[in-house]
Amino acid sequence: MSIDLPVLKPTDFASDQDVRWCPGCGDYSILAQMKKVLPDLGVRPENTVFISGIGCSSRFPYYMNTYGIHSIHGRAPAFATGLKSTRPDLTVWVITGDGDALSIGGNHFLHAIRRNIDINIVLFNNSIYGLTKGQYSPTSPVGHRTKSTPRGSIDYPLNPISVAIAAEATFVARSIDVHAPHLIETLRRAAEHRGTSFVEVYQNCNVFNDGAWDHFTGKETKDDTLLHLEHGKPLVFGKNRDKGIRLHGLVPEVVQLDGTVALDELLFHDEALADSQMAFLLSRLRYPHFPEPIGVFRNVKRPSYDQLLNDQITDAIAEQGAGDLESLFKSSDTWVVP
Amino acid sequence: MSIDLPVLKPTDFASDQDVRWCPGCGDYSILAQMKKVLPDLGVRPENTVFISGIGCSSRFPYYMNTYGIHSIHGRAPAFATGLKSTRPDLTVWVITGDGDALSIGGNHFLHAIRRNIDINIVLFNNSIYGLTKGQYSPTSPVGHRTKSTPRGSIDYPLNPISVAIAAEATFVARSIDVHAPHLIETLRRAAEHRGTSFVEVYQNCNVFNDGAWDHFTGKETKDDTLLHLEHGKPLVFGKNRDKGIRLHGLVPEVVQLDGTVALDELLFHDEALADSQMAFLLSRLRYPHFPEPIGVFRNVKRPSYDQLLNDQITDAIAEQGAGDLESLFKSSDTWVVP
Amino acid sequence: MITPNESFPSTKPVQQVAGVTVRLAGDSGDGMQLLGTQLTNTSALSGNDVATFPDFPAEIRAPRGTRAGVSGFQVRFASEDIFTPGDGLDALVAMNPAALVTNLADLRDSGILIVNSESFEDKDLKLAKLSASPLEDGTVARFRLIKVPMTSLTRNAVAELNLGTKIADRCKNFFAMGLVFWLYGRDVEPTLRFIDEKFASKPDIAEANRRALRAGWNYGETTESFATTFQVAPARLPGGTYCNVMGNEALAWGLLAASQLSQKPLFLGSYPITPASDILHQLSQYKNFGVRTFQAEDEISAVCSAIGAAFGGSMAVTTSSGPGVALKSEGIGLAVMLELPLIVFDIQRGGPSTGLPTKTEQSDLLMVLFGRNGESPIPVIAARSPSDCFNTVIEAWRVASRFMTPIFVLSDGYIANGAEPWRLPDVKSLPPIPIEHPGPGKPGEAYLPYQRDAQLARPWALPGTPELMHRIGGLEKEDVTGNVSYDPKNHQHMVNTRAAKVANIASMIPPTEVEGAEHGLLVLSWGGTYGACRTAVEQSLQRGLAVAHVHLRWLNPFPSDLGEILRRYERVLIPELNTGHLRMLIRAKFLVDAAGYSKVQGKPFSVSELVEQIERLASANNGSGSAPARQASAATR
Amino acid sequence: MITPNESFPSTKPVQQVAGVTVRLAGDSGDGMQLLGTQLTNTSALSGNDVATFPDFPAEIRAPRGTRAGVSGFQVRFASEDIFTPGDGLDALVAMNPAALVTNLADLRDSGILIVNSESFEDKDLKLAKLSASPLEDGTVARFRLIKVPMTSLTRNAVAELNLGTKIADRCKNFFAMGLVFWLYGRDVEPTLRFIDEKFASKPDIAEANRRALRAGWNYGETTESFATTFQVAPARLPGGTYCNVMGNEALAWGLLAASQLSQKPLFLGSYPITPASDILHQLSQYKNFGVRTFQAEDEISAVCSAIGAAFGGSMAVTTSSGPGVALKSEGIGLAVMLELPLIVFDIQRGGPSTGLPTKTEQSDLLMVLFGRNGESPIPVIAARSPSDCFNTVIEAWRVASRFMTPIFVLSDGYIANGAEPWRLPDVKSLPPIPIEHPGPGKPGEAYLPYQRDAQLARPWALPGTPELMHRIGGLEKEDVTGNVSYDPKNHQHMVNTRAAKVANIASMIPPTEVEGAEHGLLVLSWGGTYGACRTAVEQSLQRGLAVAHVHLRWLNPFPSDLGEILRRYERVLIPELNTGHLRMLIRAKFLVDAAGYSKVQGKPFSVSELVEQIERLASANNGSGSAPARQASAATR
Ligand SMILES: Cc1ncc(C[n+]2csc(CCOP(=O)(O)OP(=O)(O)O)c2C)c(N)n1
Ligand SMILES: Cc1ncc(C[n+]2csc(CCOP(=O)(O)OP(=O)(O)O)c2C)c(N)n1
Ligand code: SF4
Ligand code: SF4
Ligand SMILES: [Mg+2]
Ligand SMILES: [Mg+2]
Repeated sequence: MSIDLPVLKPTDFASDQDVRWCPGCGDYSILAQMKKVLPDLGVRPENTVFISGIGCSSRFPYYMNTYGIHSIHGRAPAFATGLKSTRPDLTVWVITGDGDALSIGGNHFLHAIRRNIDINIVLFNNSIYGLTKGQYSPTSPVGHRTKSTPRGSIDYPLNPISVAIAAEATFVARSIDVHAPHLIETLRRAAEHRGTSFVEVYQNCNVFNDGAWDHFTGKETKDDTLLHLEHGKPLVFGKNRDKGIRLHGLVPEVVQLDGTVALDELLFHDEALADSQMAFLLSRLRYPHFPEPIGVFRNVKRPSYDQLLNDQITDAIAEQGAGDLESLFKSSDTWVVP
Repeated sequence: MSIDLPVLKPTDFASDQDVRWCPGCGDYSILAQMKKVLPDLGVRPENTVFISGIGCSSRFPYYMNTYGIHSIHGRAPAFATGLKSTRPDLTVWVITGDGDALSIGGNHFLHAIRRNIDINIVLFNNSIYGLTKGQYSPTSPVGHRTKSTPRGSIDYPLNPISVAIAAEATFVARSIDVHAPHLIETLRRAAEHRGTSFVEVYQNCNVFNDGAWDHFTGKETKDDTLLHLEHGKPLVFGKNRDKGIRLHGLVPEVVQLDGTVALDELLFHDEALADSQMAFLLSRLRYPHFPEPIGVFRNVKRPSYDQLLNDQITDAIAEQGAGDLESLFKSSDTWVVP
Repeated sequence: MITPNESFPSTKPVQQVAGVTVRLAGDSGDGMQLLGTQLTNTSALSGNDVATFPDFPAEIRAPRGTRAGVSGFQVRFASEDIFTPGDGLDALVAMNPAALVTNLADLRDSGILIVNSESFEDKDLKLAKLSASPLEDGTVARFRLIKVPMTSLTRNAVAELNLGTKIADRCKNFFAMGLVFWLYGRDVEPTLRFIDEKFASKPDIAEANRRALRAGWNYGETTESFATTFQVAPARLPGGTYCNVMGNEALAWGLLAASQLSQKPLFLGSYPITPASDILHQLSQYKNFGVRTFQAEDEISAVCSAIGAAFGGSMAVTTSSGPGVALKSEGIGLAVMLELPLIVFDIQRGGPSTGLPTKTEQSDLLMVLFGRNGESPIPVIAARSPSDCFNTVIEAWRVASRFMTPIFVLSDGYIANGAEPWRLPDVKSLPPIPIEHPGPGKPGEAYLPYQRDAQLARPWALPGTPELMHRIGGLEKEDVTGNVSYDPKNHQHMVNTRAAKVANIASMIPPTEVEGAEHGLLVLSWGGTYGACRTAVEQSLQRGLAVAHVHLRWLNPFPSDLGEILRRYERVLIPELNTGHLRMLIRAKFLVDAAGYSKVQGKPFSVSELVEQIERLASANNGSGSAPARQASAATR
Repeated sequence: MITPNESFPSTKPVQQVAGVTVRLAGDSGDGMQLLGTQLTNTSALSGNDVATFPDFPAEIRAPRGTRAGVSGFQVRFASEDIFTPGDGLDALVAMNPAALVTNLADLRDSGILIVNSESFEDKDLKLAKLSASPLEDGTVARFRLIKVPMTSLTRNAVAELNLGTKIADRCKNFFAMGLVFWLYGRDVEPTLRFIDEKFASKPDIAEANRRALRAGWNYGETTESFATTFQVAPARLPGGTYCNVMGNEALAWGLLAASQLSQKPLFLGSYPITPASDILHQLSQYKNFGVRTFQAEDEISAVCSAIGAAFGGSMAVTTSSGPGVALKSEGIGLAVMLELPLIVFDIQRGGPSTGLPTKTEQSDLLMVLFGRNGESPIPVIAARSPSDCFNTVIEAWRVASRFMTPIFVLSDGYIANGAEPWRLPDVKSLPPIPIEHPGPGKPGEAYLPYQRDAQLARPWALPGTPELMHRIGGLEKEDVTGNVSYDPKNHQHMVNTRAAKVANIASMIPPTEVEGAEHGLLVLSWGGTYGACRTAVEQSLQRGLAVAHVHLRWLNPFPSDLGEILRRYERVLIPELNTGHLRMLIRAKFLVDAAGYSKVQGKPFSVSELVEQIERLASANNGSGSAPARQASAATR
């Protein structure tokens, strides 16, 4: 679609502000990949808006040469809902963190997703509160020792993908800060989806939670710890693609593809399945018991909130005619004083 | 367990306040059943606390002769968390509505459940805002015409059971206001579970959303529209128990038990399954495509937040000794001025 | 206009009166609100000035017959123009014992008391927690009691239709209506029309109600209980077309008008709460006006969504009441920093906390002024009556869009649910609200979103405009560029600038109107107490007291001439339905020893109590004048 | 105590000085905060009075070498007792160009400027957005510049350990420390001890740091750059055992003490936010004191969980800063209605909105007083210095538990992160905080949760107590019974009672201390500006001006003797780090024409600017005295 538009470069989306994340922060890579994706979407910078909450990740909009709001903690989806409902012509991105989206912002996250407002939510999950210097977050594992949990966290973590699916999400995906090509592809697909697209990105906070995702990024380990979801394909993983996921009733199990198991016994991924139990089941696959899926978990069609809202406006005008104050006022019992 | 305690009667739990719900409101039945359950739990009224938010349903605590807080809109789980964390000796109930728990209170609902704080949350779901006189709620169906949606709601509804399960719930159940014995049994089991117990109760608001659940309460229909979940039993329903639920891959289907299908081909309910996908799948069964499950969806063990918190206190004292101010102050670099 | 004489001519002698105050009280199920609305509209249609005050029970439907379940509707109709629904009642209609005992206190001596004599059985008394019947035990001695066996009379009236007693009894309110209409010579035609429309689908119900109405009318005409009927001549209102509006209705219409005058699509982000919900309900019906209503998951989302819409170029509005407004504090603080136009409504109710949701109060003023972290100045404007909401809203949007600022509009439960006649404006003649957005910028040239105009307003650049891309946020921003800045001097400058911008609004406020004496006592009021204060001052003037009245529409900034006016008077009295919010602001700013009259009872002021206060101070004023002003209180311990 | 002479005897001439103000500035990575803390503690240990002012960058770690990344730590140590970290700097250590240019303005003429000469390469200048080196272009002409090739000197010092340059360079701050310690004759022993502990697991790193420290010391001793060292004699502090405390630390300790004195387990419901987070961190380490800390999902849950804990009988606390406090408004309003004890902390930061999170301000006062719907009175107390937090917290809990009310405790970023010596209290001698709970009630007898005592406090009945079962909530309650009540008179009575209860707290406030002259100008201050105001007044008194100082600990209620004191003075000056919050309250309540001095720059007052203001008014005071007081402002446009 971008062909008939003046071609844009990543630099066209870079603002003049110096980037102020810690050296080595995973946010840099996400920023870089985003700048690479946007030119391909055929959307001009002036028609693109980035809205964030508060957190290191939420500094993101300042670095984009687009319109943007660095709003308040946890509320970005609400701002985005108001903007997109009234300006469906704009492409709206929400940039958020694990604390911003799932702790203080959990409710807006749920409701944006269930309404299926046409925005793209990118959650930078570093399993820590970065900006406030290292308290545990809703995605921190039990036992995690942080400034606020010297004896280890006792809060059972939330699974962002599971929550999004239960909130009736129409597009859910996961990627990793340093897996550039995969992240680019994931962001692109999120942008193309109409309705709320949710992308969880594993992001390394090298200052307060360094190495949280090493097992997924390590050259040695990543092939065995990650499961690349491909629509219509069986769930196969491993350096030599010699392992697969099979269902035993409703319980998934890892099987060796050593010839004793046929490919078609494996679970096949169907991101377009109307029912959400497949996507949910995939979201339950967690390291170390299973490889963790990355890619698109779910991608189904449902009219977006902004579309339905604006349709009602159009219908109302079609049925009742464009509103006229004079006649509205007169429509109630009136009387004349000479 | 109640034997060695003075026997309590339902009336022991009734306060002296006149009940002020609309005549015919489903809340009356829930109140009646709750009063019947409590005496069997062996917990004295003075050790029982009801905490609610705001809404018709949230008037509940005033009618109970226990301790209670009629708090603010949507926040009941937060009050309950503070109370139970500091007073594990108390039995704490949260009474809430579909708006109170899922709209303004969605975030506290999520986090109370994922922490598995030992409280019992009873959600009166009438799919409407009762107290504010009839706006649609997060459980109202798309197209629902209410005071605030003259052209029909465009918000895709939340499934409270699905959301609770995705929030890592350890106990999830559903019942119906007028099915007295079933409601009593469900409340009893919720009370017995350690950790957050979540019970959704279909409740009729005969003023602003009358008949929302008729198909589940109607003598004629209820056997075909409801699926009674029983641990370890196959999913069978119908007036003559002649229908069942079978899995086709991950997709459930209704089958006639006309002899062509053997019972053991059906899906068997296992409320204790560690993985939550079974419970989630059951939560996706919705009328009219499927009968809707009532009873216990999920019931697993996980240490409760209050228990873990108080264990850390005990351990700390055991390891460091009871805190002593004198030595704490002295522990930092000090000097003496003569 | 059909006059009573043409429709149901009454043969009894007619007594001319200047005005009448009637209250209809019964079970929330008894349809008192409907009865009251009909009486109001009919009176308005017959040219009276009217003012109403509905009083709902807190519960949706408390058990029948209980005190908690009593629903009341007070209406005053008069031949002079009036500003309040009246103090003492000339007549009270009580459908059951609970309604009687909870309302009797307001009925003036020898006032007319109409009761349904058949609803005073033992069971009814028990429900009302009464041991003896107030009709027998002397409770009602001071009044002109008229016992009407409404139940059986209504049943008889509709018997032929044999609909069963349950439905028949539902017609009781129309019987009562007929009786009241007869008593005050009201035209029944509009109500008959109303019945036809409302029950179009149920013709037999419609017929039953019609018969009940007639039966009630005939009862008044035929029985001996009533010697005379009362006639209230039309009021001398300015010429024009009128309709009867409730506050929240006028408010919604004002928003529609502002939206059209500024050619900005209206966006409402709201979460239901009494008494603000009706604004959401009403606006959600105006989709053909391009109005987008968003019922948010909570108030935080409501205000934030509105800010998002404002960024996109909509006329953004958010509505709520006390507890919800408190939740919006943080979001509103961001709007102050972003300097985007946004209208925030607080339809005040009784507080603190959940308080008295269905009652009225003015106790949110200091919250809307100061309830945000940091230095966060916001203009505040308050409506003074139901119909005044219309112009208040238009003015609010004119200022918010001109100065690029969030603005608070205050109303209250009394205004929101009260009704009064409103002269329809000539829509074409309403002055437009011009709003400009900067056009495309120059490639490569950085856009300056915080470069201000003479009024210190920043430009409203909309997403979609080429080369105006910019980022705004809650961190302090650098002057002109809007970039994040931690520079101390810049922070001071921005704090001062945001304050100066709001102060500049005073330049748009017309000179303050002073009613009454040039010296002596000045009564200073704001918001929904306008009617009571104005009436009290007029009455006091008639009694020859040196008293004047100033009613503030703007609470922030104050009109520039206010200080000078205050100094002209020896004493200042500030009556408020709170513990003295405006009083504190006035004393701090102008160092005048303003006295306060405080009432926090969930009820509006009565004219008489204000007159009393005025006399107290006005006379003290003739005396030493040096008596220290004290905060009087309506408290009775 | 080891004196410098015993450890590393310096052979150079020693110059005695009364006090010294030093600022250490470098990259956030350079360990300036550590260096500063060591210098502070060592000075305290050697008997000086000390005051510190750390200044963090807003970003966690802004890119190396940039201005945004500069982290500073200012410490003043003196032989007299001091109340501020000082205005002008006697010495500035700048580890790079960015640190130099962002801090140079505060260095007094001919002050000592120590720089790492090897960090002024072109690349460094570029990072600091400088075209020329400030060392060459005359920028530093007015100062005593001492260029030290710290990088290579440090590398040499640790060369033998061959750890690689990366690690070697990390020791630079210890080299700088050694140099500063030498310059001011500080004892290096404690720091050597500190190094041993901190790097116990990494002996070679420890050794490297030790060598760097010595190298720095020797450099001072051997090079010609320094003619003399400076000696600051011990201060004459009251006898006792001292330690150095930061505000948030003293606050956490005060909470522990209050919890033990009242025998109530401490519960903290909190959500992290700068600059309050450290309180959560600290308390979470005191589990062996029975402290339960709950990191909530948001501030609303934080305050609500605390209220739940209070209902259960805990000492309930919630901590936050501006934006978080705004979110708690609704919950706090409920606490007012429930009348449960609760301590709410607002560690103020720069606003509005997200504002300047790492900077200090006093601009939340009006929010905590009025930021709730309805009539919602709450007592407010403010700490005046880091160590004062300890007693303030104990007093707050004494009042909250005695009067059954939520209470606000105000601190700010300056107090929270600042440090000063604190004389350890004799824990045994701290007066207990008696708290009573009603015992079991009588069967069948309804419990009366809102029956009040002489002070109007209601009983604190705990769940678990037989026959005291009761329900509380946010709807207005009936006097005595606590049942829901919509009765108008009852509402008025309860509104008045809640206000009267808070007013009664004045009876517990000791007589106000007035420092200085009996007449003339009164400087009225509150919160963290105590030190600057007190010092400024003392200096002005020494200059013979008629000026006095009153510092308010209680902002609501005011001490009962305040009005009388205010009237004794011709002029009143209220300096605040806001636009005049206290000033408004004082003018409104006492009708005194108080002048304000307002500074909103995210920075504390300097003593000199206050002295200037005092002179302005004190002299005006000798003159006509009738000049209208105006709100001065530190703004420079
Ligand atoms: C209302 C409010 N509460 C708290 C804060 C403090 N705060 C800022 S960011 C943050 C959490 C950041 O964590 P996350 O969302 O994971 O973002 P990250 O910094 O890790 O990218 C908190 C608690 C705030 N700014 N506003
Ligand atoms: C902060 C706040 N916002 C809004 C309201 C108004 N309000 C009270 S109850 C309610 C919703 C009630 O719906 P639900 O929770 O389903 O309870 P129900 O009345 O249906 O039992 C609302 C919006 C309030 N009391 N407080
Ligand atoms: S603190 Fe962590 S998340 Fe924040 S910028 Fe630094 S590395 Fe990145
Ligand atoms: S409004 Fe509905 S939910 Fe509320 S009391 Fe009446 S019937 Fe029940
Ligand atoms: Mg994070
Ligand atoms: Mg409901």
